[in-house]
Amino acid sequence: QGKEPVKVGLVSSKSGVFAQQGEEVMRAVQFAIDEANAKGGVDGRKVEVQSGDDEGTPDAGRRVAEKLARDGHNLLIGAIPSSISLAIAQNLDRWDAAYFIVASKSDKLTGDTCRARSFRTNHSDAMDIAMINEWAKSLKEKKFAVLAADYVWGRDSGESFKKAAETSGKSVPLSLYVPMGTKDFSPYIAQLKDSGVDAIWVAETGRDAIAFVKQAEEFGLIPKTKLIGHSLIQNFMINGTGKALEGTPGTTAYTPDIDSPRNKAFVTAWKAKFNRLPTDNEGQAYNGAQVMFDGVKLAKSVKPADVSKALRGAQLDTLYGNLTMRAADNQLLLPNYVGRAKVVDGVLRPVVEHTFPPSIIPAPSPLCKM
Amino acid sequence: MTALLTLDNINAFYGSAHILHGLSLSVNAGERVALIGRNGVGKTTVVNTILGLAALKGGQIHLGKHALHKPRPYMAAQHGVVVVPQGRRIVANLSVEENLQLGAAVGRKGHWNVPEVYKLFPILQERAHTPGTALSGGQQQMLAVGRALMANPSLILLDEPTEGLAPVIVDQLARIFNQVASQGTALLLIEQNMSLVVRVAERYCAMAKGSVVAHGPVENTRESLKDLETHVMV
Amino acid sequence: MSISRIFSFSGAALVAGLALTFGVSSGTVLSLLTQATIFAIFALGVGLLLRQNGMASFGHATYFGSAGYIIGILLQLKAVPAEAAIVLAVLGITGFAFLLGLVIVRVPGIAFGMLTLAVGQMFFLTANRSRGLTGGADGMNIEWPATLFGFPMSAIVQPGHMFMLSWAVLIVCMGGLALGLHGRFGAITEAVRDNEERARFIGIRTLLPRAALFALSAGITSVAGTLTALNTGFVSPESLHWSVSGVALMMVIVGGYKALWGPALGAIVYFLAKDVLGDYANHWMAIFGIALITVIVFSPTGLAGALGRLFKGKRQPRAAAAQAAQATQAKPVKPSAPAARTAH
Amino acid sequence: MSEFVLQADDVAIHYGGVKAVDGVSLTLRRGEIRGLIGPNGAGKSTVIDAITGRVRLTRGKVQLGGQDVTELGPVARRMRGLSRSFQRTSIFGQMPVRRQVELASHKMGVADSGADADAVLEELDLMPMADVIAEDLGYGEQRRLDLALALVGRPSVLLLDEPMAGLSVKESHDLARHLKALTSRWNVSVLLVEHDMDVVFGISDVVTVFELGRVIASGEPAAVRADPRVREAYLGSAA
Amino acid sequence: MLTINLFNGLVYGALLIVMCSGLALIYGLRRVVNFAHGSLYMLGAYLGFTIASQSNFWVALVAVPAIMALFGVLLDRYGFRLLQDRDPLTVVLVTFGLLLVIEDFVQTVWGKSNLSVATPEALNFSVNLFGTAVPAYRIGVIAVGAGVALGLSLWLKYSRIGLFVRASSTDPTTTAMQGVNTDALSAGVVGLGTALAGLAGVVAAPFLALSPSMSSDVLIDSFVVVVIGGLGSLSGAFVAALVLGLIQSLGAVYLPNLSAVLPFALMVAILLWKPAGFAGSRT
Ligand SMILES: Nc1ncnc2c1ncn2[C@@H]1O[C@H](COP(=O)(O)OP(=O)(O)OP(=O)(O)O)[C@@H](O)[C@H]1O
Ligand SMILES: Nc1ncnc2c1ncn2[C@@H]1O[C@H](COP(=O)(O)OP(=O)(O)OP(=O)(O)O)[C@@H](O)[C@H]1O
Ligand SMILES: [Mg+2]
Ligand SMILES: [Mg+2]
Repeated sequence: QGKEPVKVGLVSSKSGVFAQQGEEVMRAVQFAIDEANAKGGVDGRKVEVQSGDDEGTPDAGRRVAEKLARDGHNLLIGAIPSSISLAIAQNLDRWDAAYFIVASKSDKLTGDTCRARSFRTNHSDAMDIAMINEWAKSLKEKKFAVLAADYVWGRDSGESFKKAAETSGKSVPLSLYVPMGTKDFSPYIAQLKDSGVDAIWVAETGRDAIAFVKQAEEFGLIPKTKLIGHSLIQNFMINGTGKALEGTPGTTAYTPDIDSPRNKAFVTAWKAKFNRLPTDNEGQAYNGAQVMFDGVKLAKSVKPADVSKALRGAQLDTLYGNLTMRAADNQLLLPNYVGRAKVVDGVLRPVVEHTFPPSIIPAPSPLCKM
Repeated sequence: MTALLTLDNINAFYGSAHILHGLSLSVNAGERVALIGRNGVGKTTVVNTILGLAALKGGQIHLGKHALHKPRPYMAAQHGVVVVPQGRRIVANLSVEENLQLGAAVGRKGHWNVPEVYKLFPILQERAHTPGTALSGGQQQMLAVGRALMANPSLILLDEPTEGLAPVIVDQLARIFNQVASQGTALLLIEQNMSLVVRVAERYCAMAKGSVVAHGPVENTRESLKDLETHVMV
Repeated sequence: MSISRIFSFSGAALVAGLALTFGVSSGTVLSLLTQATIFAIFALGVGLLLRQNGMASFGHATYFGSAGYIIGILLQLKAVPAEAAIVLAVLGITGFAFLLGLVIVRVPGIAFGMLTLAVGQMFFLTANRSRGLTGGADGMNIEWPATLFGFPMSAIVQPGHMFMLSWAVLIVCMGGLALGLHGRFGAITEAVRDNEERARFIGIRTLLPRAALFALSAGITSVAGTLTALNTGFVSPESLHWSVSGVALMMVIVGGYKALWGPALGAIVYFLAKDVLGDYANHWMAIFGIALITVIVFSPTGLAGALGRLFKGKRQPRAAAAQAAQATQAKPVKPSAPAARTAH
Repeated sequence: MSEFVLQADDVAIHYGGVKAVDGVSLTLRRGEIRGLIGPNGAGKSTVIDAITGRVRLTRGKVQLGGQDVTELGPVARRMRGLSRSFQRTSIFGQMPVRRQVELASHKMGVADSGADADAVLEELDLMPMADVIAEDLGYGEQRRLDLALALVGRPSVLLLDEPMAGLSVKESHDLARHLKALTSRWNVSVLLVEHDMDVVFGISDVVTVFELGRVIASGEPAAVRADPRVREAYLGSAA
Repeated sequence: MLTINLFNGLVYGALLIVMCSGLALIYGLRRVVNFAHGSLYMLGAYLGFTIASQSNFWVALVAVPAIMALFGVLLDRYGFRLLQDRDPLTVVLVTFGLLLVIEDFVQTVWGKSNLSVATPEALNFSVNLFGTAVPAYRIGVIAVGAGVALGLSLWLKYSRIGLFVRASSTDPTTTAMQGVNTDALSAGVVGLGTALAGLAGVVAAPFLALSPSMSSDVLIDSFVVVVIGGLGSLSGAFVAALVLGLIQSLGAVYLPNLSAVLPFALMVAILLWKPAGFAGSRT
């Protein structure tokens, strides 16, 4: 009693392009908080939360994060796009806050913009790419095309896949980079059909990905040609495309199948409350909240500086098992997964097929100086 | 006698500019009235007020029995009062024939239709499919008159129909106005060309500074003409 | 307004800002006020163009966001000191806008707005898909040095100081504009706005003043962009997006652009209202949309106009009548109507 | 140096098929008032447009003080002392009266534009509304403001397009008196387009009559007034 | 390859034709650049989603334009008409306000998730066109676009009301002076324009993803089209819509690096060359 409460600042999208994923993140963090409070709090402290809408833009995101932090809710969590996370990370010292990244993948967040007070509890692009390099070797198809969003993440994904595939003796004759916000993919689909490849590496985001998949189906590109997805078989995309993604393999950041005691407990509790399995975004956000709570427990303090110090280099029991928070760049060293969209118990969702251990994670970026 | 148009003590404004000061005027069925006055006294404003293009603030406008409280540009024509506007206002992107058809928008039945107008102005038939604005000024004026006739109106307001026209065309128009009037259509002729007024009108109202300052009969004589000119020079 | 009144008003405003800084202890409130003030400068730039030139820009975010990018890139390359980077950004944007203005201010009416929109979207799309230095869609950090103009950075970014700085810049911009527009440049631009043709016939070349005004307006907007870069240390393509321009334009209209301070008022009201209504964030857009429509419908001259009327209740009827006159005059002079010819 | 401050030779303006002005020559001597009359659409305003550079000439030449200005724009012509008013009032609606008159006087070679503006405002009785926004002026005042914009800056040639239109009889006559006084005081040359015959024949030194884009008569007012062709075309066939 | 790309260009061009003819009609009669047009399109798509899932796509195809038409008539009566004497810019911003309200409404009613409408069974097959299989539904989209373009053109050219609409968009005052009730005419035309936005939404639903952010891309594309075509000119908009559709489709293949900025570059170039657009008549 009398201990200072844990004050969480939940920043995510209630409106804008990422509203749907934002909703998932908010739900899962709230769930984690309610659960903690029901069990008597974290480190004997009550957890309080305030949330704000980042509108999907860095400017608004920074604004609400600052407001929350300055109001004392200085353990921040939740933004989706890297741009918002970068804008928040940049200001943590100024606001005396700490930040837990649960969805943003940009390498900058653990590279030149790494901060002592920001922690990434999800996979970075570099981690995904390391896995892709491994995975490409095992793919059976010989001839690939790349279809990726024309910005940093898509380009990185597409180019590293091409390199990885070519080093393992496969050919990638066609790479298409599509402007963000493209509605009509038919010109690209025509080229893909024309190229006669066995499979297509797809690195597209949100609405664009959904539009692509729907139109690919409409034009008969799939299922004839296989899709291989980088962050494609996420729950919300699978749900937005009918049955089109069934059987599609791809990277997946979290699934309810992960075999760890904490995950089992989480999935059971979640099912009890929502009568369905948690989605990938929900799992990642819940995991991030747990890392935050572990930090408070380790530090026995709610001061962002103390929490950050305690977490750096710590061993943590997470949904993904026992993991290290790498001291060099505050990246949680997660195992990574390749799965497939499959119908399980009447629901189409990603199911893990292959797990890549943390040992393949590349070394921390030399740009990160904390 | 039935009054087709009655203006009773109207005041009209363009924004804050007070143009018509308590003007009264009426035109009866079959009558040929001239509204005269020098440039800028507000003759066009009388028309614009009836059309709701100048703000009516005080006074009453009646079209037949119908009182116009809030005039809108389409109301007059729907009550059989059409305007041949100053400057003709031929609709640029419509052909000659379409401009005529536009005149029949209210769909009143009567003597006038496209073939009848062509009979009156054969030149328009020759140019039926050219854009209205490609006509010469005189031809445009004929088109504007023809368009007004297409509505089979009971009263036509002619706002300086001979402005910028050669005397021969003025003569021709004078004949046509008389012909139209003899078929029972009343005319309100707004004009500065007094030689036309004496040939067409049977009664005049002279305006100065936004109100009617004199009125009386018109005869097709030199004396009447002189008389009118002194009124305009007020 | 006479020159001495401009000075006394500016002085009073500066003192008021100072008092506010010391009166308000909450960092949250100060940082909110800082953002409001920065957007007030942004809106001042957009409003200037509308007020003095009669032109609405849907693309001023370009100048707002580019300031951050130019500074960010120059600092990252370690090409010049930060102070020089700031000056270069503002001057560079002003110069660019001047050249662009020479070309685009010739295009009349709403098409001008669409042109600015198109130019802005080209910048946005380019920034969004680029990689490397600017970080593309993820945005880039701006690595400010430890000291700026001799002041330690950590002191500058303190909420109170940041607010004072922004407020001072706003007042200086506003006062400077009031002074500048008081004189011949103001008269020329007003004349060109009211009646470009007649302006030529009293011996005024109309292109240069309009381009210069466009540049000035972009320049002021870039000052707001610079302050944002200072305040957040981060810039991303979203700050170039047309919706940002749209929001700024709405601040201008809601505040009322007939008065120089109207747009600034609009920006501040926008931020305060948004903060107060924060709890209804889900419906913020609808609330704002309705508020926008209400203000436009009930006060064509915006909040500034409404306030002005409140203080000197008399002038209103004349202004309204003048507007009605414009409306009736505008009517018959439709492009193709023969009446249009009589315009000389 | 030519004896004419303004000389237009064989000027033609055609709009597509419309020959608005079709080969007109006009001159103005220093200090002279030339009245220009003709029926509506005769091309009077168009000639003024041609001389001031508002429209491009189809053919012909315009000289100001002996210099060819045919290729110059309106601004350059104004800098050379050519000034005009407009048939349809053309003022700066949102600006205060004095501010716009002073602006028009600026850079026109007048030593003190403020004093010049004041002088013109006095002359045209606009001083009491010096600080009024132009839009809020009455119609007659707006007409005078249009004239004031043309008068400031001591122009050497003044082209006035129906300056009396829309003024009351008394206002017209007052204005005519002012105009006559000004021309002799400042030694300015005036081309006056006007439908008010009393005014035109009252103050003009010479009168030119247009019809259908051509000059049909030109000379002393009395002679022109008596010309049967003019009576036929303009003053009225029955006159 | 080229044929299929041309085909794809036509599909998007056809959709833009339906969008832009509404935008151009409203501009023609009301001189309002309607920023809410994209939201009306979105509203149409979501309404289509609901109606299609309750009954079927064909019902939606008829019902949605009807509902939207009613909305448009109200919008004109209680919006544009009351504001007709206002500075065009302020009216534009009123439509901007409306855009915000409609988007919020859509989010509140249908949520934030991406939704999709199934391709109607009757058109869910492929047709062999010059050696490539193309979805029949897309041919249907082209047909709708062509139908709208042809129908509107014929209607405007040959019908009585069409004559009034053409006259009124050049010179409303003169048209009204002939006894045409331009108030009612405007309401009708705004209704029609809004119905076309709704129709575009329903037609787009089965092949483009539905999401609360779907309105702004289409809005910007539509602006590009009507501005390039010449504000208020229908034939200009038709041509510009096809040009834009083709540019996007061919640009994606042949100039991938520039494809995103291509429409804007085109717009800038055309406006600088002809400030009033292809077929422009504007003050
Ligand atoms: N839209 C307007 N706004 C303000 N004043 C106007 C407007 N239109 C006309 N006026 C003024 O109103 C007065 C009356 O104009 P009106 O056009 O009615 O004259 P008129 O008698 O028809 O002249 P004319 O013989 O030249 O056609 C004139 O002083 C004119 O300048
Ligand atoms: N831009 C134009 N396009 C086509 N024709 C024009 C244009 N401007 C003027 N005209 C025509 O040129 C002729 C001369 O017009 P102008 O305005 O010079 O006459 P005006 O003598 O000034 O007449 P008013 O006394 O009515 O003012 C008219 O027939 C007119 O229709
Ligand atoms: Mg008149
Ligand atoms: Mg004239």
